[in-house]
Amino acid sequence: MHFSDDPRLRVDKGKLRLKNPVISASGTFGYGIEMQDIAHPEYYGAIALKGITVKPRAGNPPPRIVEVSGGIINSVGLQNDGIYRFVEEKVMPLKRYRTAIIANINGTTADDYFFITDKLNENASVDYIEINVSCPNVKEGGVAFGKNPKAVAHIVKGVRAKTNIPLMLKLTPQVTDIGEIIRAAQDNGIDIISLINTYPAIAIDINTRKPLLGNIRGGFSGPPVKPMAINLVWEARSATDLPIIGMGGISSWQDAVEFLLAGADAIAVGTWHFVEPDIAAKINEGLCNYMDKEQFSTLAEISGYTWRQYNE
Amino acid sequence: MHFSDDPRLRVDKGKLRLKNPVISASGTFGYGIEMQDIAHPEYYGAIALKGITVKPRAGNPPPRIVEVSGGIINSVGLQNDGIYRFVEEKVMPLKRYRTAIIANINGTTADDYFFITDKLNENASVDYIEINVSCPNVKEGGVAFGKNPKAVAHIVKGVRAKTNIPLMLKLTPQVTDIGEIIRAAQDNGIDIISLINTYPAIAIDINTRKPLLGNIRGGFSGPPVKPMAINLVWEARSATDLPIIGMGGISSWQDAVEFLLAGADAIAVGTWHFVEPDIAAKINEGLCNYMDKEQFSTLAEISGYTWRQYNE
Amino acid sequence: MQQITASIASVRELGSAYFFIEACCPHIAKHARPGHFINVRCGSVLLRRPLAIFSVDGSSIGIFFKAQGKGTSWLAQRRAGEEIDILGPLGKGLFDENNAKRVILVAGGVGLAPLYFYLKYNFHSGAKKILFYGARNANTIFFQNELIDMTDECFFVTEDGSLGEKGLVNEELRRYFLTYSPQDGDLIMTCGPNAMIKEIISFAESENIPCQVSLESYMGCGCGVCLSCVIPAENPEQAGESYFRLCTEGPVVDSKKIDKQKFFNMV
Amino acid sequence: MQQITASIASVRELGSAYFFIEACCPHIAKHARPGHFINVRCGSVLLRRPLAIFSVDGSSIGIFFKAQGKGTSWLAQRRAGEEIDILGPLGKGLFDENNAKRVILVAGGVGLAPLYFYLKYNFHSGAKKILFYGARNANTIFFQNELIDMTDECFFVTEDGSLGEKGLVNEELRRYFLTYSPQDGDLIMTCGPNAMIKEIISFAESENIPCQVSLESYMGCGCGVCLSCVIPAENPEQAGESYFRLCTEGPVVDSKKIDKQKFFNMV
Ligand SMILES: Cc1cc2nc3c(=O)[nH]c(=O)nc-3n(C[C@H](O)[C@H](O)[C@H](O)COP(=O)(O)OP(=O)(O)OC[C@H]3O[C@@H](n4cnc5c(N)ncnc54)[C@H](O)[C@@H]3O)c2cc1C
Ligand SMILES: Cc1cc2nc3c(=O)[nH]c(=O)nc-3n(C[C@H](O)[C@H](O)[C@H](O)COP(=O)(O)OP(=O)(O)OC[C@H]3O[C@@H](n4cnc5c(N)ncnc54)[C@H](O)[C@@H]3O)c2cc1C
Ligand SMILES: Cc1cc2nc3c(=O)[nH]c(=O)nc-3n(C[C@H](O)[C@H](O)[C@H](O)COP(=O)(O)O)c2cc1C
Ligand SMILES: Cc1cc2nc3c(=O)[nH]c(=O)nc-3n(C[C@H](O)[C@H](O)[C@H](O)COP(=O)(O)O)c2cc1C
Ligand code: FES
Ligand code: FES
Repeated sequence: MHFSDDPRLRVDKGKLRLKNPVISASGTFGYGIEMQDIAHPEYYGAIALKGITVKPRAGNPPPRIVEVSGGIINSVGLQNDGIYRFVEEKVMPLKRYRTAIIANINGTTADDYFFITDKLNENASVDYIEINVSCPNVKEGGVAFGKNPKAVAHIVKGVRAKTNIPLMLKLTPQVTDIGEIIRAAQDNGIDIISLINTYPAIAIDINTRKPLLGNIRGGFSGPPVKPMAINLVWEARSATDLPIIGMGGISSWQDAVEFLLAGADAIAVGTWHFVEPDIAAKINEGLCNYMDKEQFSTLAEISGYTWRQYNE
Repeated sequence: MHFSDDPRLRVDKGKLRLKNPVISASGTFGYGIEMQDIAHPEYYGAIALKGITVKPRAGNPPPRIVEVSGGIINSVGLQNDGIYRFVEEKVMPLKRYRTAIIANINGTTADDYFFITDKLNENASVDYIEINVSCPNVKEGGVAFGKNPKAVAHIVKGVRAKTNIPLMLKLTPQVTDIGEIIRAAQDNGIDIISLINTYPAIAIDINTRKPLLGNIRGGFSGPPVKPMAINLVWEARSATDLPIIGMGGISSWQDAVEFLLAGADAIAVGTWHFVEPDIAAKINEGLCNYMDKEQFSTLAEISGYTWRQYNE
Repeated sequence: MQQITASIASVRELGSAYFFIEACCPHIAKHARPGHFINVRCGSVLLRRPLAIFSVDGSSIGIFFKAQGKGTSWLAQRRAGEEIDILGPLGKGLFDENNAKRVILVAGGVGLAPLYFYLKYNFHSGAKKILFYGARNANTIFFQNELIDMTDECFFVTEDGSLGEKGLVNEELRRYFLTYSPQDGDLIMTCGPNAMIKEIISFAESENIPCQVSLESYMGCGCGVCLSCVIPAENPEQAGESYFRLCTEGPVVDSKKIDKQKFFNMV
Repeated sequence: MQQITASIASVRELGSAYFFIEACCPHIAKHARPGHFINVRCGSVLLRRPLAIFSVDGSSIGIFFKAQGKGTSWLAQRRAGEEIDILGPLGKGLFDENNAKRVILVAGGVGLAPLYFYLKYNFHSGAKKILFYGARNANTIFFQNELIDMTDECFFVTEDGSLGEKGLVNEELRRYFLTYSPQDGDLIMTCGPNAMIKEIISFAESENIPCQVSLESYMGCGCGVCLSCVIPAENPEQAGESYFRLCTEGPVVDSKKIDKQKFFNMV
């Protein structure tokens, strides 16, 4: 049996039910099958597909990625083919694998979110909908919604009204009080909290005196954001009992454990896919060994362990 | 002539007048004289002293510092001897050096800030007062004020009423909209904006399952935060014409230039003091060489250069 | 596509910060075609660095690169017997001579890499092969004998005239065609700095010569999942296709596929 | 205090991941006193790593350390002729025998370093010197001949009994004093793991023997500016003095200065 299928790794909290806690973060694993030679979709508890919008989007002008300070800044800007081609072309090819599918949905208006949800609900082809209100790389909507509890409440409520598919909310770290956003979402029917998206960031070439990214600003991710992400997971755990998907800078099974101890129920890997494409398998293996060594028999015992020492 | 005294490096914008743009960030250079054998106070345009409070403070339980993800998390918690011993014991010894002195003031109530300002105003021994509303390491006040525009307005207004000493506001990066905080401060008489303080962060030891810091949470700083800090300087520049002191992860003269291009008028070095104590001298030297090479004759031409390309 | 910890068979310092490394990776060696690249993990640098496959020898592949920054400098310091972590072969758009009768190859600097592989791989093909290889000076024109062997005509061009013609490789190409005008069945293949590529493409398109170009861009994954490496596309069918991924639709593309105006503005 | 790029004179691997390095730094060598430490930049690790000065030989100093994590492992891989960036000498609280008649030194593992320096530095002093040096096993008891030479009595203690007495060094100390009871003019100096230090301090204080202890803590600057390295203080005059900086008020402090309850809870 592959580690990824070890029953001890099952996640079963509220609406979050996964065979293992490792998720591919949206935008960093395409549509799940591109890298199957080296990173098989079935290594994952779930795969979050690249963010989609109602209409096709060109995305931002390149360069779209730059490596700085031990991490990367990206400004992809939600390039995608739109919802109409999504189910047929992106979801279907992944359906035959034993992994859950998460659609990451985006909008420049609240109605965009509702519209996409309608479409996804019609054919019920995805297992989860992740409402992305935290993309720093689009001019309208995106993170502007995620910073505003009222907008979050409105969008979550509207999406909830359209579907019974379990709903995740993807949060931006760039807020004053993440608890406020979480409560606004929870009051309106969100099922799962997913955090963090990238930090707004800029890098400038001092010789050309131009920003390194075509779009000036991008989103910072990778190992450097981990300690801040752990803090936000801790804060999220303090704000809600909902299942939490923790991410931001995970590059090893040790990092995954740290997120779990801080309060995450599952974790997602983003940037590190580019460095070690087989990271999901490695994390699952590491988690199994950790559970052996530390005599944990369920993942739930690890989730929030440290948080509970100081909060119960 | 030492590079630090090169007249081209002078900063002269609004109330910010320094012989060169390099400042020691509060809390990372003690009271300015401890390291004079290797980092002479006169290398600096200004020295921001360790944060002070009305009464002496014990600070947080150790461990207070931990190295993670290429940066550090600290939870010093404003250990200091209080305002009464401050001027005599901390400011006076530094007075004989040709550098500006910045008092970094902190409070658990707004009145604390007013009280300290009164004391500082009485003997007018410091050149600037930096109102720190962004310390993540104290239970009351600190960053709680800095996240709330109303609290910021109230504190700045009260402090302003007490003194003509130029006032800086030290901002936390952990806010939804830094412009909102800046405007609240500007409307109430702030002279200079200083950013960023540290990011709230947590690190957990997966073997002991305990946080690595005695105080659980600390503030993240050092090279990893730079791209996010550059973004916030850019946003601050978009929100105000006041002089801006940029900091967060500066470890070289190249980093300093990047902050200037993004909109800073001066810069501060924090964490990197622990790595290269003579960093201030190196930055001033690097800036002079850069100005030669790129044919800049004043620092003001560099400040905001890149920002202006996209905003004017 | 495979991720492999490959043992380094040899490292040759070619001078002027250029290096040639051979690494043992049977699967990649077996499937490699001209245009394919690998993505190499370079020490403490985060993102892998893309490098064209330069040659295949049995179960080893060769790479030819210049130590530019942190990543390639790390690579340059490897020694035989050490291991490197490689992802490859990557890329789907490859150099493809099809039924071309005369293939004109234009290489600038390390842009020689995929073209060298093309020449070696298609040594016995029917097409006539003419190479223009430009570099700063004589010290940075490598593999001269092999290149002369593998081509029908071979022109070296250096900026200072220290070897071959003096000037830029695109000028030399233009001069050549002034004498020997374009023919049916001509095909240009090119790889090199963007300034050069720009000239080559305009020339090829103005003369109606099909042109395959191997481009570069900042890459995240190299495998099509991150959408970082994109190039502006000519005549996209819809907005989602305004940019194409260089890593999976390239790195070699028909020049017609590129929105030249946008692309050259960008670089 | 000086920051210097010091050339490494020699690197000795002592076995079991213990190393001895000598580096040339005349200023530091000249001013070094027992208890002083240096702060070493260790490759790509951010914070400098504090290490006690173990010995001084002409214009060189010696350090004796165990490769524990990233920083010390990097250091262990240095070679003679390479350079390291050192800050030192650091510390103000030092080992000081004053008018002690009998100095009892208790070392655990690499905690030997400052005590070794004390012994060497004070070789000709009037005090009688008795060393208790504990380690896991015979392989990790180093410098045996030198230590025997420099002391009046020298006890090696190993956890597995493979050299000297079997057990823990604090037990051995206690046993010694059962036979030879404390005298006026006794002074204990100790450095080692916290578990050991705890025992030594309780013993010393219960017997009313003055005790100088060299502590460790996480350090930021090593120079007194960051307030990271603090230790809980006994009887602070005011809140601002509840903790003292180990880097400038230590690393050697009188055990009476430490709030033992807090400190041992913490470590
Ligand atoms: C498909 C492809 C094939 C290539 N083949 C070769 C080759 O055969 N030989 C060769 O010498 N070079 C080749 N390059 C260029 C090579 O990838 C860069 O020189 C290398 O990435 C520089 O990395 P660095 O860390 O040394 O330099 P850095 O200091 O990181 O950057 C120097 C420059 O390299 C480029 N670069 C940096 N990171 C990336 C990245 N992730 N993706 C793409 N470009 C980047 C940028 O233009 C940057 O300005 C190829 C590039 C691509 C895209
Ligand atoms: C004043 C003083 C003198 C010392 N003298 C010696 C000596 O002579 N020989 C010797 O082998 N060791 C000595 N140490 C301990 C030595 O500093 C640590 O072993 C070293 O810092 C570990 O770094 P690392 O990167 O190898 O390990 P890491 O993996 O970073 O950490 C391993 C452990 O080392 C300690 N540590 C890490 N960073 C620091 C830091 N910045 N400051 C203090 N401790 C840290 C922590 O307890 C940590 O758990 C001394 C420490 C102090 C404070
Ligand atoms: C290239 C790239 C593209 C991304 N695209 C999306 C996206 O479409 N939707 C989304 O919610 N998050 C997107 N993200 C954010 C990631 O899903 C993740 O939240 C973030 O990168 C932090 O995790 P990491 O540090 O492990 O990368 C993207 C990140 C990267 C690096
Ligand atoms: C050990 C330590 C102590 C600090 N103490 C203070 C303080 O007392 N007052 C304050 O405003 N900022 C304090 N800071 C924040 C720094 O002044 C600075 O804003 C931050 O570290 C970011 O800059 P850097 O990345 O260059 O360190 C402290 C930072 C560190 C690392
Ligand atoms: S590099 Fe990631 S899609 Fe091309
Ligand atoms: S290590 Fe900075 S004050 Fe002691």
